[in-house]
Amino acid sequence: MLLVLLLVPLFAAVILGFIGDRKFAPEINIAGSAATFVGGAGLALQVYEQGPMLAGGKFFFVDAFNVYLAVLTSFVSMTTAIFSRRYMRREKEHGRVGHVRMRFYHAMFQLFIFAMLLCLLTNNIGVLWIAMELATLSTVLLVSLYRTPTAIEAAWKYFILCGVGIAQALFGTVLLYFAAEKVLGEGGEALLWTNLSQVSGSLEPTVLSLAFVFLMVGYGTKVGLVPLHNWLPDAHSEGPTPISAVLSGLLLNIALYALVRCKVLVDGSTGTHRAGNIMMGFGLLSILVAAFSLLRQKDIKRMFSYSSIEHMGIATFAFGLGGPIATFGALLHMLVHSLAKSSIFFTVGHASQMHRTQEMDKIRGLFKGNGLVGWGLMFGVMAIVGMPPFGVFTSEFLILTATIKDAPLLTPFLLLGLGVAFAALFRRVQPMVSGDIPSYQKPIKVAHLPVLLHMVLVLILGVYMPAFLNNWFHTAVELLK
Amino acid sequence: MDLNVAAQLNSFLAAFVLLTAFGMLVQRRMYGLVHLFTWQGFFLSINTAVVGFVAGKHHLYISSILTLSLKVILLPYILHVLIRRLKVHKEVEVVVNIPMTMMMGIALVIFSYYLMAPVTQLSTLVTRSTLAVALATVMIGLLMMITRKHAVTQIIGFLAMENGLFFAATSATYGMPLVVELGVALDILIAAFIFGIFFFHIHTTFDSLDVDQMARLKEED
Amino acid sequence: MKLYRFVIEFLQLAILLGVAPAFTGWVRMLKCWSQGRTSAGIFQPYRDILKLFSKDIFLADNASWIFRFTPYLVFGTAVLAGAIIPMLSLELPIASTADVIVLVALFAIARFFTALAGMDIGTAFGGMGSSREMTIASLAEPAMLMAIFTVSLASKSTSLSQMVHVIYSGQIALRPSLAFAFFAFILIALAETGRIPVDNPATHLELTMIHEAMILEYSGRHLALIEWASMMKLFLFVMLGVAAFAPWGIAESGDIIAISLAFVFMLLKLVIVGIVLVMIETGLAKMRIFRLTEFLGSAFLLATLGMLSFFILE
Amino acid sequence: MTITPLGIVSLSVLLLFLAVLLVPLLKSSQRLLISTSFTLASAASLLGIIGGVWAVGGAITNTMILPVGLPDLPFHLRADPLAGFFITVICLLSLFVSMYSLGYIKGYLGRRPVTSLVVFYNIFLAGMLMVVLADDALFFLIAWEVMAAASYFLVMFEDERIENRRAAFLYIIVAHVGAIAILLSFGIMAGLATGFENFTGYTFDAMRQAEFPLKWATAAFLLAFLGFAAKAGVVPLHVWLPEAHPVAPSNVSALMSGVMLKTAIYGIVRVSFDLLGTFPWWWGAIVLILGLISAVMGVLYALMQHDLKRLLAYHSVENIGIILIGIGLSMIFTSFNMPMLAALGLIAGLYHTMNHAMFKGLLFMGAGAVLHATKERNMEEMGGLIHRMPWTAALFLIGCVSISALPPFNGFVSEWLTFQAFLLSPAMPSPLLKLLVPLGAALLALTGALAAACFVKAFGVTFLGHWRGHHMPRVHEADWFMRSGMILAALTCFLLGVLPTLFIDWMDIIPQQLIGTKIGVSSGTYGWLWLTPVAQERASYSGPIVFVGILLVVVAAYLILHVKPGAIHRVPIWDCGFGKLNQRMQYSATSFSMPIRRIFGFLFNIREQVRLTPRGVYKAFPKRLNYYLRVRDRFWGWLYNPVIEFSFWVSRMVGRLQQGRIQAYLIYSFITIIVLLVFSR
Repeated sequence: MLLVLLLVPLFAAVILGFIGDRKFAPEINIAGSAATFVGGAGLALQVYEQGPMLAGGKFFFVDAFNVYLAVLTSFVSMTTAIFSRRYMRREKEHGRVGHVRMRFYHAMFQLFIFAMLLCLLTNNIGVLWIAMELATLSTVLLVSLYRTPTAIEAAWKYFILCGVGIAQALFGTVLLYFAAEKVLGEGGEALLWTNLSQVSGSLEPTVLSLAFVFLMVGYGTKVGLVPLHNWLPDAHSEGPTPISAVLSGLLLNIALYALVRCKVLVDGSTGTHRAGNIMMGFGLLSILVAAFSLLRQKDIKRMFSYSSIEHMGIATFAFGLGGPIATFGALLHMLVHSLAKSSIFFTVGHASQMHRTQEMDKIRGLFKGNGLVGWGLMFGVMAIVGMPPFGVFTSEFLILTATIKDAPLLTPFLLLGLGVAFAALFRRVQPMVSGDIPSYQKPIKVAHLPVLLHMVLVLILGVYMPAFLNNWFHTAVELLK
Repeated sequence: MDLNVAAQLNSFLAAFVLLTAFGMLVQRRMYGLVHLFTWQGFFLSINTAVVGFVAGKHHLYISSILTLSLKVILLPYILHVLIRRLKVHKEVEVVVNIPMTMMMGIALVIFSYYLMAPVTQLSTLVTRSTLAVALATVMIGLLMMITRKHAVTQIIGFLAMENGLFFAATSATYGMPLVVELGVALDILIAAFIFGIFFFHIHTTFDSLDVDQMARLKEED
Repeated sequence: MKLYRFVIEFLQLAILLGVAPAFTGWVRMLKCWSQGRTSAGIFQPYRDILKLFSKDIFLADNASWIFRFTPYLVFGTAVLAGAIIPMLSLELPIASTADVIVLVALFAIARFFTALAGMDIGTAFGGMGSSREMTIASLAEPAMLMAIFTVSLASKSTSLSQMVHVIYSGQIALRPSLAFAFFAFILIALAETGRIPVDNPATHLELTMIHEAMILEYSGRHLALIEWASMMKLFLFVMLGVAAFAPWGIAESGDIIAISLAFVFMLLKLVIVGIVLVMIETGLAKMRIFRLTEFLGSAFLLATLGMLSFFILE
Repeated sequence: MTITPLGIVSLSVLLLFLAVLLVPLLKSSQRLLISTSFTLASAASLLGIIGGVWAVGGAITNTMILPVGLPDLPFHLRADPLAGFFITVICLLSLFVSMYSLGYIKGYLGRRPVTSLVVFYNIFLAGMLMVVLADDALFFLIAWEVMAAASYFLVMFEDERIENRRAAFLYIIVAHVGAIAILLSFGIMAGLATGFENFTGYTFDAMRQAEFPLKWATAAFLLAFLGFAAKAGVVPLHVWLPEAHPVAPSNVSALMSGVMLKTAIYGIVRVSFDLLGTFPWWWGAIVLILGLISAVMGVLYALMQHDLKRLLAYHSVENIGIILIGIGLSMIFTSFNMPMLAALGLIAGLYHTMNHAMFKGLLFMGAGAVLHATKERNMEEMGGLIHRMPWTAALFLIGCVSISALPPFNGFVSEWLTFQAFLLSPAMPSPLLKLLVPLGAALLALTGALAAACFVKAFGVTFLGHWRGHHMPRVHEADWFMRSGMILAALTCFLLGVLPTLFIDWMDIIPQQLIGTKIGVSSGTYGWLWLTPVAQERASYSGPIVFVGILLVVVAAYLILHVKPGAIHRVPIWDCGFGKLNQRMQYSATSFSMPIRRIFGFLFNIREQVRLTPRGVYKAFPKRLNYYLRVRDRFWGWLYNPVIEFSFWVSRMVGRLQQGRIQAYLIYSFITIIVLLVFSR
């Protein structure tokens, strides 16, 4: 199962690297990611029955926390592949991408998925870092796919800032290893999460708290926490929409995952709540800054990438807060946010193709123009701003109430952020969906399945959570104590 | 050779690494930068080999060779090619004037020493004292990326940071596990190709490698 | 016994219907005298009403059923109110149908429909009258209730008979709160019954009309009913004031002597009130409509003072 | 499974959702869609009425736990008399409105698809019922927001019009802010209930059991009140209401203003009396004072409107104020431990809730009928409709009489009860309140009188006189569906007014459960005849006798005068011998309210300008006169605009972070590292 999960995308990447520009390439892309998803589901089943497991000579480690992210990743990448079929065909007709770039696009898409899955499943913190870097590098050129000046600028910023950030993370990892080998002896053993988490109590606190600073800055850059976030809006808004969807929906989750893993170690070692506090600080700052930036957006994808910053802030804040309910909420939030956000990006992609622009002032009358796009976008936004009965509300509800209990003084700021974000998003989205069809709007073929699937899932998670998911989360909460 | 000779050698090389770092900070000419970078990589690989010899860590030899081939031969070559192709071998203008930059660099060295002091207490390795130097190198690399406005110089600064990290790995812990080392090397390789491609894109779209032109995506109005 | 009480009830209604015009006539007569004119006699209002009853009706083309229904309703509310306010005896079987608040509301219904009738025809006068009437009422009603509440706070009840009972039982002899409330009541009564200085029942000059403006289009029996009802309203306000502030003489029990005695007392009071009213009306001039806010405001102030003094002084 | 009130009500909720699910099948034929789904809605409302009446009448409380929601926090449902009462209110009106909609919505056929309207209408009803049924914080909030979202889309229904969009946006913002506040208050209560060791703290039962320290209880109450006030449109959070209600389709405005606001009242009663239980007197004082302010401001602003539906919307603000007065008094009395009077206040408030639902629903339906017939919302253009649409006129008149608190209709009863509660204030120990509360009574009286003035204006200008517009459209009377809805509502108003004792006997269980005592509504023989809340000699009112009495006299007078009636001559209006009268000479809505505008001018933000274009030299005889008047809510300038400007200023400041140069970004991360390192060394 695990091998399927990892090798399929790799092979797919190789194959598509050669034939990625054929007519049937998108179908292959879909098939590959569907196979990956099947693998992920199987793995999840395995873990659900047998509990946490090590594989490949301790090289891979699968527990409740990362397996649910793995399933999520493979699922969203599958739906994104389905979406990108129609979308990229359209882009090709518009002549925005040529053959070579199509090939490149498909290959890199699969490679990116591989990198993320490796990130999740590996047991070795060093490899985690490598995979993270790989994920960055594989998307850098996808961001600049259109070769417009802004696209290149965005990609450059993405490359440099994330490179610098990730370098810090490596330094942190080195320090971690430095502390670990005192306890576990040298060699590969000392970087294995399983061993580290067992002995975290006896790791050297001073070193670890230093290491955490570097890891925080490093992975925080990739999570897109303010003030390390500046690359994110550019990168997410300039790339092709499927990539924005996976960047916003998945990559941020992965980075947060890495951050949380490290936080657990550090907390275990220092015994204080400092790491948590740092994360809460970053989270709160991100929420506020992102919320207020939302007010002044003109580009639709840029706006939603800011909203991603905000939601990552919420999740980080919740993880930093700790405690059963907050952590539960944070896990749920990662799940529903990536579902809702990617589906929003799908609809946004179609909408901007219908109007041949990403400027929100030009996008009008989606309800009448294309029911799925219009209502999909509307409900997606309602979900993302945390209106019931969508899942985001449930997670925010848990996080907020937990905050009232543990950090009542921070609640006003949290609420301020949420309120402003709500107002800003509605202010922009309402005119886009409503009203009459403008003359320049062109009807297009849209991919119904991904949007419907995601929205239904988000809706269901809002009113009903299946028992197995619940157990997962609870075990995960136990892990992150 | 016995340990303290090795230690001296080690710290000697560390001093050289730091020196090259400073050199890059103040160097104005593009080729000069590349040369300094090459030297830094060279010292690094030597140092790695020495440490490997002293500590009897044979996988350090591999990574030493890796460093040699990558940072002393391949990357400088690529940079050379690019510079020649893109005709950017002119004076590199800086944001902050040189003495100021040097002041900051020195401040950084002190800071990182102050920061690493408690950590070095814990270490028993011969190489422990060089950890501060490693951090300083990283920081100076970052400072360099901040103070230069040229894509190539930024990349060089980035690579310098990478060097610092590598140095930290060897000096703090006698090197990371081999798999990690290989992975890192691989990543750097890919990164090298990517920025190679980038230089061309940037050059074709902005017909210069000055990053100041790339400031269109912004919020303020 | 029960039947006997109903007899009293009807007696009271008869007095209401019978004496109200006479009282109006008395007031007009006094006014003529005070202005040195010869009066048409105290019974002139009866003649007017009878004459109007026998006349045909000239109805505007676009008058709706509201216009024709209003006079009966106004008349009805007046009569019902009369059945509730104790004039002769407290032994009224349906007195507890309504307390003071309901009384005020009854007058409000009449006003509401009169105002609608004023707008029904669609002349400028009608609308003007309705607008002014409702404005004045909206200022007068709170003051009215405040005044009444002061009394009912003292007597721990809003039902009139109960108030009278309490006053009889002598718990509240000579209270400042009641004095304040009484003055307030006088001012409000002037406003509610459309007397000078608020309104002038005698005028038909465009700019000064309020009540008359609303009923300008009425004729024949409709007009008769309305005139009669407004006479009753005047009479009822006197009775209300009497019951609330100077009930002495009203029979507590229901025997003949007491009742007849009460009747005499009532006439006496009416005479006095008439004189006072005329003195006021001849003494004052009609106000501009926007001066009325001050007039009614002071009424409200007095009433409030009364209530405060009830809490502070008693 | 035995049949319980809760079962019946949840069945009706299911029925509503069924109606939603049917929509995709029926979408193709809109006419069929309308008839089926609104019939289903009516049936569901009937079920709801049965369940609600039963729950209250039988004093039944039963609960249910659904297997959905979070596994550790499934949805809890609970139907008790309080909930039952509100369910009855909601379903009564929704029944009438659904019948009305059968006719009203047909007006859209051919103009635009009504699918979304139908869908969200049913979801909206279901949402309101769920709010009342909810018994844990999560489910309550979900239902609350579903209700809000559904009504948002209903306001957005005609989305090509800019004012609809503005109104909907304003509405959703205020609603969501309110929801957040409610969430916080529930969070506080849940936290104090169990301290978040597990999820059970979120259930209302846990909150009932818990004992709250005053500080936290106050915070919870204030937050909850803020949230519910935002929904109820209490001044100064009312601004969304006069925007949203007019632009929504009239059947929706009837529901929003008639019952959706009442869910907020439900929330206030539930939180303060049931969940928190004990409270200091000044909570009640806050509710009372805000109620008074809303009542007076609401009616004054209503007087200034000339858009019929806007006027009605402002009257909702007023009536919510009156309801809150009753509830506030009840809270004060409760805190002074005077259960009897507290019960009186609560009954007054709840009874007015029921009444307002009825007559406001009726009025909005009537306004809808007028809109439907004339395509016109501006009263200045209307007039004389009573001749064209007699049914609507008569029913609208009943609504006007009821809302103006005139006997024998229902508005008067609740206002009378409120007055009684006021007059009992001397019993209170606090001297301050003793002095303040009577003033409150005076303000209430003022409100009533102004309301009467306002509805004389509304009815008079709309239905009486001549058509004021330039050319009169072909006006048609409302069809029988719409009429039947209005007739039923009017009938309910009448019954509630004439036989209050029966209804109050029925709902007397609610104070019994919340406060611990009931008010003896009726005493003595023929008890049902007299409404004597406190004691026979204290105060009494008999709706039937007032009604019958007036009727008798009117009939008698009529008969007597028609023994030998003089003839009636129809003649043109007397024009005082001047030129012919035309319809522009009539009093208009603006001129009607002019005196009041003068008197209370300081409360409004008025811009008034008169421009004369003189005819040559004769200033006295102008050729043309332009009159421009704009009356705006002062609260915009006081409260809302500053907030908006401030947030945009902040976002401008924040925007500077993202200033485009990569060096700057690198500096950020550099500084971040340094700071963190120093901080964690």
